[in-house]
Formats: sequence, C-alpha cells, structure tokens
Amino acid sequence: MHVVEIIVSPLLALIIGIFFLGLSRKIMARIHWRYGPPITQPVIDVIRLFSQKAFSHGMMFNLGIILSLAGSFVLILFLPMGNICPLSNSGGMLVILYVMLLAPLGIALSGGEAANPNVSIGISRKLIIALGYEVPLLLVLLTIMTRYHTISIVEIVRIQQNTTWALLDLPLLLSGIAYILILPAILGVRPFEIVQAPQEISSGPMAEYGGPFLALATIQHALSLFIGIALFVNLFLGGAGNPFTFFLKMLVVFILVLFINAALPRLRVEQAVKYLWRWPTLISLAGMIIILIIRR
Amino acid sequence: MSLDLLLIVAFSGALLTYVFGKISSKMRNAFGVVVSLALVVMVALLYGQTEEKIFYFGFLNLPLILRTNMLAWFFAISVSALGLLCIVFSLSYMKGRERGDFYYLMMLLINGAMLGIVFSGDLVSFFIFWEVMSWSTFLLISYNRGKALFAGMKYIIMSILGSVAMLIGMLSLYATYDTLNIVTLSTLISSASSGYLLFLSIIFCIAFAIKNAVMPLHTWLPEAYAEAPSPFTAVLSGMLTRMGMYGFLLIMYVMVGAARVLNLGPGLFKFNYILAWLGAVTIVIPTFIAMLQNDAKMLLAWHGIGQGGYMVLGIAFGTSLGVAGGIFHTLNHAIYIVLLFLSVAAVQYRTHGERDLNSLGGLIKKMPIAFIGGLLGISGLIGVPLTNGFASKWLIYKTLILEGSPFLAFAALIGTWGTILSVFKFLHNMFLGQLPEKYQDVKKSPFSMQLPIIILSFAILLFGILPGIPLKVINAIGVSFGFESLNVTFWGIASDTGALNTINIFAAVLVGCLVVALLFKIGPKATPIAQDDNYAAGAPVPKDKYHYTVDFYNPLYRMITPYLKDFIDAFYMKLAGWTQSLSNGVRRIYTGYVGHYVMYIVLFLASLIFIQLKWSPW
Amino acid sequence: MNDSLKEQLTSVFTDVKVFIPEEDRIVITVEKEAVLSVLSFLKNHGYSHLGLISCVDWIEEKKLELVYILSAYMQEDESYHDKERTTIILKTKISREKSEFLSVTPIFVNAEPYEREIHELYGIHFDGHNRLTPLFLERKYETPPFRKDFDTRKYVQDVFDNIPFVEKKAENK
Amino acid sequence: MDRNQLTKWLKTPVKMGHKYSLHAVYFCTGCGIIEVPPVITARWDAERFGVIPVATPRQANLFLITGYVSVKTLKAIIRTYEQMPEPKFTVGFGSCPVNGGMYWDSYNTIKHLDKYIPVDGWIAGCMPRPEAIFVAVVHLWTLIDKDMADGYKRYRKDYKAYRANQEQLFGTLEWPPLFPIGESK
Repeated sequence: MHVVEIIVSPLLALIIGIFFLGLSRKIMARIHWRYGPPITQPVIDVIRLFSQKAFSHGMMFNLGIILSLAGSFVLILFLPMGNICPLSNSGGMLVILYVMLLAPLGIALSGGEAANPNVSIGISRKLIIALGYEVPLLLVLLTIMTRYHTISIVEIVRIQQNTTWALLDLPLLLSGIAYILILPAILGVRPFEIVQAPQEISSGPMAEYGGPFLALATIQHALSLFIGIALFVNLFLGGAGNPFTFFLKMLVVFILVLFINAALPRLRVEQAVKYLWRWPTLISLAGMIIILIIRR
Repeated sequence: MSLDLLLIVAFSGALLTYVFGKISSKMRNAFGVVVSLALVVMVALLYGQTEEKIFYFGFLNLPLILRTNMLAWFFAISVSALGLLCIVFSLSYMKGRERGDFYYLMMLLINGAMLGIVFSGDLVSFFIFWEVMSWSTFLLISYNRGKALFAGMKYIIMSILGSVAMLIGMLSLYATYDTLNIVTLSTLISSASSGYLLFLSIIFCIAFAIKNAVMPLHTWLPEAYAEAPSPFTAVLSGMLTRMGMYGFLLIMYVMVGAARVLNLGPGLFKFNYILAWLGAVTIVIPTFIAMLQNDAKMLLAWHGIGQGGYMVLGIAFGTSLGVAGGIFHTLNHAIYIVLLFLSVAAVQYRTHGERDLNSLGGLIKKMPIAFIGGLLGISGLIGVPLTNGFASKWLIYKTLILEGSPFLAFAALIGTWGTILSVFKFLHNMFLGQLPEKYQDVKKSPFSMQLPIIILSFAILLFGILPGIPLKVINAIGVSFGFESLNVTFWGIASDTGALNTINIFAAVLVGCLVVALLFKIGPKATPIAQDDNYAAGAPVPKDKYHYTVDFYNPLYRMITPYLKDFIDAFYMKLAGWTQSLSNGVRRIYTGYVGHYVMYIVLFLASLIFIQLKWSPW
Repeated sequence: MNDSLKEQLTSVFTDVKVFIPEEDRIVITVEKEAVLSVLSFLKNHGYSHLGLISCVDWIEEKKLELVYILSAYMQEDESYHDKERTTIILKTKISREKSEFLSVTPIFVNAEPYEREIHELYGIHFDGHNRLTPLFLERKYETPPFRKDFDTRKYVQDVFDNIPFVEKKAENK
Repeated sequence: MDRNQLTKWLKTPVKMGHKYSLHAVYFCTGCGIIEVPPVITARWDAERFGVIPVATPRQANLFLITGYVSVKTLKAIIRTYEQMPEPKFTVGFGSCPVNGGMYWDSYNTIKHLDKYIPVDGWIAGCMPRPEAIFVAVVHLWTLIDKDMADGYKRYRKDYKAYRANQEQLFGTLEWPPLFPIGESK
C-alpha cells in the first residue's frame, strides 16, 4: 500500500498541476474576452517541446533542471493529499520548508551556467522575492506549529479534522489572512510575476531553456503551483478525507488566485518586497503574539 | 596510547618541521603531513577510553592533568582531521610563498595547542594551551603584513581581554577551593551559591564568547579571516573559533552542571535565556551583513559569525535535543566552512589572489572540482536536505518549536534564508555567470588541493545522509552531561513527536532524479554550445563591457543598508581612540628628568601627611 | 518682431541675406565662413534649440547645401512669447568635390549625430567632430548613397542580385 | 483542424505537437509587426490554435519575419534563427521579404530573404491582414503534415551555401558557424 502511495501521489499531483496550468490559460483568455486554447494545451506544448533538439551549456545546465524537478517531486511525497501521505514521518514541516528550496536552487544553478545577463538578473530577483515572502511565511508556519504543538503536517491535518479548520479557528485567522496575502508571491503569479517577466528579462532564469529543458521547467512550474496551494489547503482548510474533496478545495483557492492574477499589473522588485515586509508580516506577527498569549 | 606521548609528538613535530624546513622544503612538507597524520591516528585510537595522566611540576604545587572523555575525543578528532586536510592543502598553496617554515611551524603548533586545550584536565594547562593557541594565531594572522597587522592586532587585543577574564575566574576558583582540577571542581561547585555561580559563568563565557564571536564581541573576526592566509583561515574558522564552543560546554555543563546552569539568574533573565537570545541575534544580523559584502572571504567570515550563533543558540537552550544540535552543528560547520575557504583558496591560487566577487565569474568550466566543493559547501551552509547542515539545524529547530519559543525559531529560520541569498551570490559570482577576459586561460587546481576538497565534500554528504554516525558520539556526550539520551537510529532521530529519517529523503531524491533523468532522455540529445553563446535580442553578449553580477542584490541593498551599519565596530574603534589619547596624556608624565620624579615623590608624601593630619584614617 | 531681427542681422553681419517667406519663418543664407558666428549670434538671442541639420545635393551647381533649423525653447517671461513661434532656417553652400566643413558641436552639442549621419550619407567630413563613425549603414559605399550620382539600381544589381539562390547553387554544382 | 483526433496523436505525436503548439519568436524585424498584436489579442486570438509569442528564440519553433529586412536587421535575424532549437519554421510575412517589395531598389534592404535563411512559407501583401496570418498557419499545418516544412533540414544540408551568401553580404561574421563547415555538404 505504501509503495502504491509513493507512485500515485506524484502522478496525481502532476495531473492536477497540468490541469491547473491549462485551466489558468483558459480562464485568463475568457477574462481577456478571447476564446483561449483547449484545457490540454500544456500537454501539447510539453509533447512538442520534448521533440525539439535544444542547446545545452554544460553539465551543470542539465543537472540543475533535473535536480529542480526531482526536488519538486520529492516535496509532493511529504505533502498529505487527502489521506495519501507517503513520507509523513521522516521530518515533517521542517523538511517541507527546506525541500521547497531545492527547486529554485536547481534552476538558479543551471541558469547560472548559461552566463546570460537576463538569467542572472532573473535569479537575483527570484532570491529577493523568496526572502520577501519567506518572512511572513515562516511566521505563519511557526504560529501554526506552536498552536498545535507539533512539527508534522499530518498531525496538523488530523487536529483540524477533529476541531474546526484553522482558517475559521479564531486565533489562527490572522495567520490565514497573512498566508492568503502572500500566496500570489509563493506561486509566482501576476502581481509577483517578476521572476519570469517575459517582457522585461525575457522570462528570467528560463531564458536559455530549449526543448526538453523548457518541458521540465513547465512541469516544475505546474508542480510548484500544486505545492503552493496544497500547503495552504493542508494548513488552513483542514486537508481532506479523500483526494477528490482535496482537489475541490484546491480548485476554489486556485480560481481565487487566478482572478487576482488576471486583474493586477506586475510590481517592481522593491515594491513587492516592501509590500511583503509590511502588511503580511505585521498581520502574521500579530497572529503569533496572540497565539503566545493564549498559550501562556 | 597515552596522552602525553600524543602532545609530545604534536609539539616536537612542529619544531622538527621548522628544523627540516631549513634543510629542504620537500622534506619539511612530507614531515608536516606525516606528523599530522600520526596525530589523527593516535586520536582515533583514543575512542571511548577515559584515561587520566597527572604530572607534578613545581609550579604552585598544582598538578597538570591530561584526561580524555567523549567530549574531548569529539573535538580532538575533528581538530586533527581538519588540521591534516589543511596542511595537505597548503602544500601547493604555500609553494611560491616566502617564510614557509614559519607558516608550517605555526600551523602544527596551533594544531598541537588545540589538542592540548581539549585534553587538559585542569584549568591551568587549559589556560596555558589557550595562550599558546592565541599567540600563534596572532602571528599567523599577521603573516601577510600590511592590513593583516591591523587585523592581527585587533584579534590579539580582544583575545587578551578574554584570557584576562578567564584568569580572573580561575583565580577566584583557586581562592575559594584551592584546586583547579575540573572534575573535583565540578563536585565542589555544586554547593556554591547561585550568585557566585552566575559570576563564574559570566566571566568564563565572556572569554569564550570572544573566541566564538558571539554578537557584541564579534568585531575581530571579519578582518582576521579576510587577511589571514586562506588555508590558515580554514583552520581558524573551522576549529579554532569553535574552541569557544568547547569552553562553553566545559563551563556550562561540565563544571557548573546542567541542573544549576539552566536556572541561574532572576526570573525571566536567566543566564541561558540571555545567551540564547545573543545566539539568535548573532544568527540574523551577520547573515544580512554578509549579503552586502563583495569580498569572498569577508562574506564567509560574516557567515562564520552567523553560524556560531546557531551553536550558541542550540547549547544555551538546554534541552537534550538542543545541546545535541549545537554540538553536531559545531562539527558540520567546521566541515563546510573549511571546504568553502579551501575552494576560495583554490580559486585565489589560480587567479593570482583575486578575492573580489565583482571581478570573478564563470569559473565552473575551468575549475570543476572547486565548483563542486563550493556547491556542496554552500548547500551544507544553507542546510539543504541530504547535507550535514540540515541534520543539525533540524535538531535545533525542533527543540525551539516544541519548547514553545517561536521567536527564536523565527530568527534562526530567517538566518537560513539570509544565508541562501548571500551564499548563492558567493557561488554565482565566483563560478557561474560570465567568464572575464583575463581568466580565459585559468587551469585546474593541482591534485594536492583537490584531494581535501573531495574528501570534505564526501564528508558533507555522508553526515547528511547518515547523521547517525556522529549523533551516536554526540548522544554519549549529552548523556555524560546528564541529559536523557535520544534514541538515535543510523539515519536520524526516531521519536514520537516527529522523527528525522534522512534515508527516506535520500531514497526519494535519488529515485526522483532517476525518473526525471529518464524523462529528460526522451528528448533528443542537446547540442553543446559555448558558454557565451547566449540570447541577447539578436546582439552578441558584450564581452567584459559590463559584469552583471556586480551588486547582485541591488534592490535589496537599497532597502536594508541603512539598518545594517556596524555600530559595535564603530563603538570599539571609538573606545580604542579614547584609550590611545588617554595613554598619550599619561605618557607625558615620564619626561626623563630625574628632578621631576623627585618632585612627584615629594608631592605624594606631602599629600599623605596632609590627609593623615586632617582625617587621621590610619 | 521678425523685421527687428532682420535689422539686427543685417547691421551686424555684412553679406547675409534675410528673407521672410511667410509669417514666423526666417530664411538666412550665409557664406560658409560666417556660419559659426551667425549661429552663436542667434543662440545668444534666444534661439538655443538646434532642431535639425540636413543637406541638399545641388548636382547641377556642383554644390552641397547645409540647412540648420533653429527655434527657441518655451520660456515664462513675456518677451519670449513671439520668439517661440518663429523658426530660423540657416542655409549655406559648400563645394561638392572637396566636401569639407567645420563641425558646429562646439556651439550645439546635440549636433553630433546629425553630422555623423550627413557624413555617412553625403560624405561631408566635419573636422572638429569627435566621433565620425558610421551610424546606420552596415556596408561600405564608394559614393555616399544619398548623393544624386549614386545609382541605386546598379548598386542593387551588383550587390544583391549576384548573391545566388541557395537551391540554384546546389543544383548546378 | 484535427486537433482532437486521438489516433493521429498516437501515430505522429511530434507532427501534431508542432502543429498545435507553434510558439512564435516575438522579434519585431520590420513594419509588419504592427499586425501581430491584434492577432494575439481578443479580436483574432491566435492562442485558439496554440500560437503564442514567446520571449526568447530558445523557447520557440516559429519565426515570423515581418516586413522589410534591412541589412542591419538581417544580422540579428540570422543570429536569432540559429539560436532556435532544431525543428523550426520560418514564415516570410508581407511582400518585402519575398522579393524586396516596395524597396526593391533600395541600397539598404535585402531583396530575397531565402538567400540567407531558409523560409517555409510566405504571406503576400503589403501588410497582410491578421486573417492572412491564420491562412499561413493553416498552410503551415499542411506543410508539416506532408513533411514539406523542412526549412531547418535545408539549412543543415546547404549550410555551406547559406554561410557563403551571408559572408558575401557582410564580410566576416562575429559568431562561429552553426554546423562545422567542412562536412555540412
């Protein structure tokens, strides 16, 4: 049973991620008053990309993108998806936090070897934005962990199953709001799409990615969409009994984020970091202080 | 394998290398390596023994004691192993340099002194070896003359302050218990009043805080690391600064004992609580300062301070997990900071001493081994899973969160993300990005430099995937301090409140990489192209016209530089200025005419008589 | 107001012909030696904006005519008001064979690209110009392309047309 | 539009993939680029057929040469074309790339684009309307189906001739040849 879970959960995550990508292009098109591509367009793109003979800048260029996608797949094994959570007892929340780091590190390393100016600028923007949203994210995660007095995410989900959702449980409301405010930054979606800005830095770290590299990068982007939203659903919306209700909750959150994405223009790096360090941080700090007061 | 033989070999070996150096440098190098190898073997054979050797010299009728226990062995093995690797590394690094014999003498002397500190059973020999270590470090830091002299001066003044503080503590101990043997002291001390214990802890911890560069006393470290010759900086940052950690452990958990030290001091301002907060501050601020540095060694130096904060935080938190995490982090930090400094030295060796990150770049194709060393070093420093940094940080975080102090955990986690940014800038500016014109013909580093880098990289991965190996020893240390033992499995900690299982993570990452590599193989094989054949809107990427890794995090600099001025260093400089002007004033009294001296004496006597007449105090 | 400028010009300079074709436009034709002094005179009188330098190729007279177009920047004070509307067109003729002329960059710094363009397309060498490198054209031309005696059709024939089509070349090999 | 015929997908996934995911390099070479924005946005919406503009040639497989090609722009076009991954298609857009069009006797524009880089399809018209682009895309589909859209193969086969033409026009080129000149015959 355990082995089946290990195979099923990444595949399920991949399917949901690719579906989200296709859905996002369709909904964005409809918002732009256009007909838009079919939902399966990302699958067509990936098939076409795998058939192209790309250019590689060297050994690290290949290994980096492989490491980054492997990092995303490994992270999915730690995230509970409904009742499936293969590697729940080998490290818990802290491992998730650190394995979330592997994907951008992999892309940064492989892009770095390409010595392309756009890539270097993209990498530095990626790391600055990551520092930007990590401050409130860490505060939120620590609040939850101290609130439920555990560091394993399966435990958090189980407690929420018994009691109410974390979002509705009063003291954690502030942390929930803070997380929603930084969700577009975690997913790298429009108001914070500074890293892969096609117009400014010709899609940043992906500027030098050809056929198969770009295919792996799109799959990684799909998985990171899945991871960002799955983390939110697990921590604040109480996970789910079975994968299907989990998927429904994720769909709702995704469409909410998509509307924000469609409506807002792209921020500059300083504006983004200033925003991230002002409102979400204050709210999550207040949430943590409340939790500490209640615990005393 | 008796201890005194070990120390005799260490110190006589140092002197003999100096003598051999006069004959021929080849023999000196070979002898140096043989001595340090012998030390490693001898220390390894001491595993698990608790032996004690007492020597009576006529000195103050105090016995000099050498003893080994698990804690001593743990520090000794890392000191000698890393010392050996740095000696091997500096074989080719120091080839062209002058005063090579002096360099090797000092390196082996420091190696021996550190072993002496670790094995000394009483405070007098501890203090003697401590002074030998401080002085030889001062001589080696100012090896490069020029700015290094100032850095060495700054280092030696602060370490003298530390030694004086330690001396005061020892004198007060000798006055009350007239023995300086650590074991008997620890039994006698437990009966002392908590006020006296607090005084003792503070005095000794000032000495060790200076050596371990805890926040307010850290200002000597950046210049000392930057100016010292690189292989020595590796030793300095790897083990020498962590003698402060050994000192902390010795005082807090061996002498004063765990039970008493954890509730010293009134109410909220407990001694270890303040120390934990100092550790947390030491993590955050130096890491963000490191982000602004443009010199590779300064950047790593500031990280040395930052990581020191993790160790102090771990130890000061006083739970069995925290202490185990702190000690484990000392070992891990030693491994990857030595690796990073050695890879910087390898790059320096090839690019004629170039350290400025803004003018380096693109060396990945020219020096792949140095790149791999750098990559694994920074992933250890960040704490990427499967590297040793992660295992020790996980322990520290777990205890911080479960003990319910999220703000400390938040400081530690933000330190990690600050590390990621600044450390990736280090790797990107040195090895990735555009290769400047003048480094087109850089060759690979020689094998004697690559060997230590490969061994250390392997050690990072080994301790990352199987943290059980060192944790078993650390657990034994924790038990000897009186903490309950953690059930250490071969690959992490098995406990009901969240276990660490690095084999699962390793297997998952391995399978993930294989699957993705197969996925990658579906597409046709990519055609390799030159490093600089890039897309730049149809135009050629301008060569050397501009270097886009200059000012790598420019938007962030503008935001955080105003908050990160180094007030403490400025304060110390002002202090030094006042003392200088004060001493200038005093110097004028000694004018050299005998007449003046006689006048002073007469005046002094007159004032005494006057006081006696007026108030007759005697 | 234009006549007052006209009087000033004729009074100060000797052989300057001022002609006002329509309201707010003054055409001044000058000998090539006097160009620099007239330009600096006009600049001091408020016409500090050099809009454009262009060149006309009078092939019959064997002359190249340089045209400088000046106007005044917007100012608040009243006296400037009518000056802002007038544009001054300064013309001078130089010989076509020995096409040499002084650069006006000392007076108007923004003349630098205009002079580079005229140098590239008409072949007039401006001495005193710091950077007479090509501006737009990729290839070298013996007779500068904008001159009337440059036969574009013949140039296209012998440059572009004798580059063979790839397929034809492959077959006849 | 046989996009959702599964049998075709299983038989020839590469062809179908290329047909229904044409990513065009957003490179404004000439006056024709003013026709591309209406094609991508709401009124004509090329994304229905999977045609979207991408930022870098590395990610693209379609190269629209829009409008007249001046000698200076040709250098950038050749470099961009060579930076595109292998199965790539070029479409000459407007009459100027075909035979020089309105600038047939200009000293500064090149007359026949396919002397320098291989071109798979042409769209006539002095700024053809967006519908003409869709006709070109459909035409490209049929070419891909019949394996006639082999511009990149011709470039690889006759690279020596193409390179000679380019060097004849520019003298020496700064970037090295894409395929080793010796054995490209």
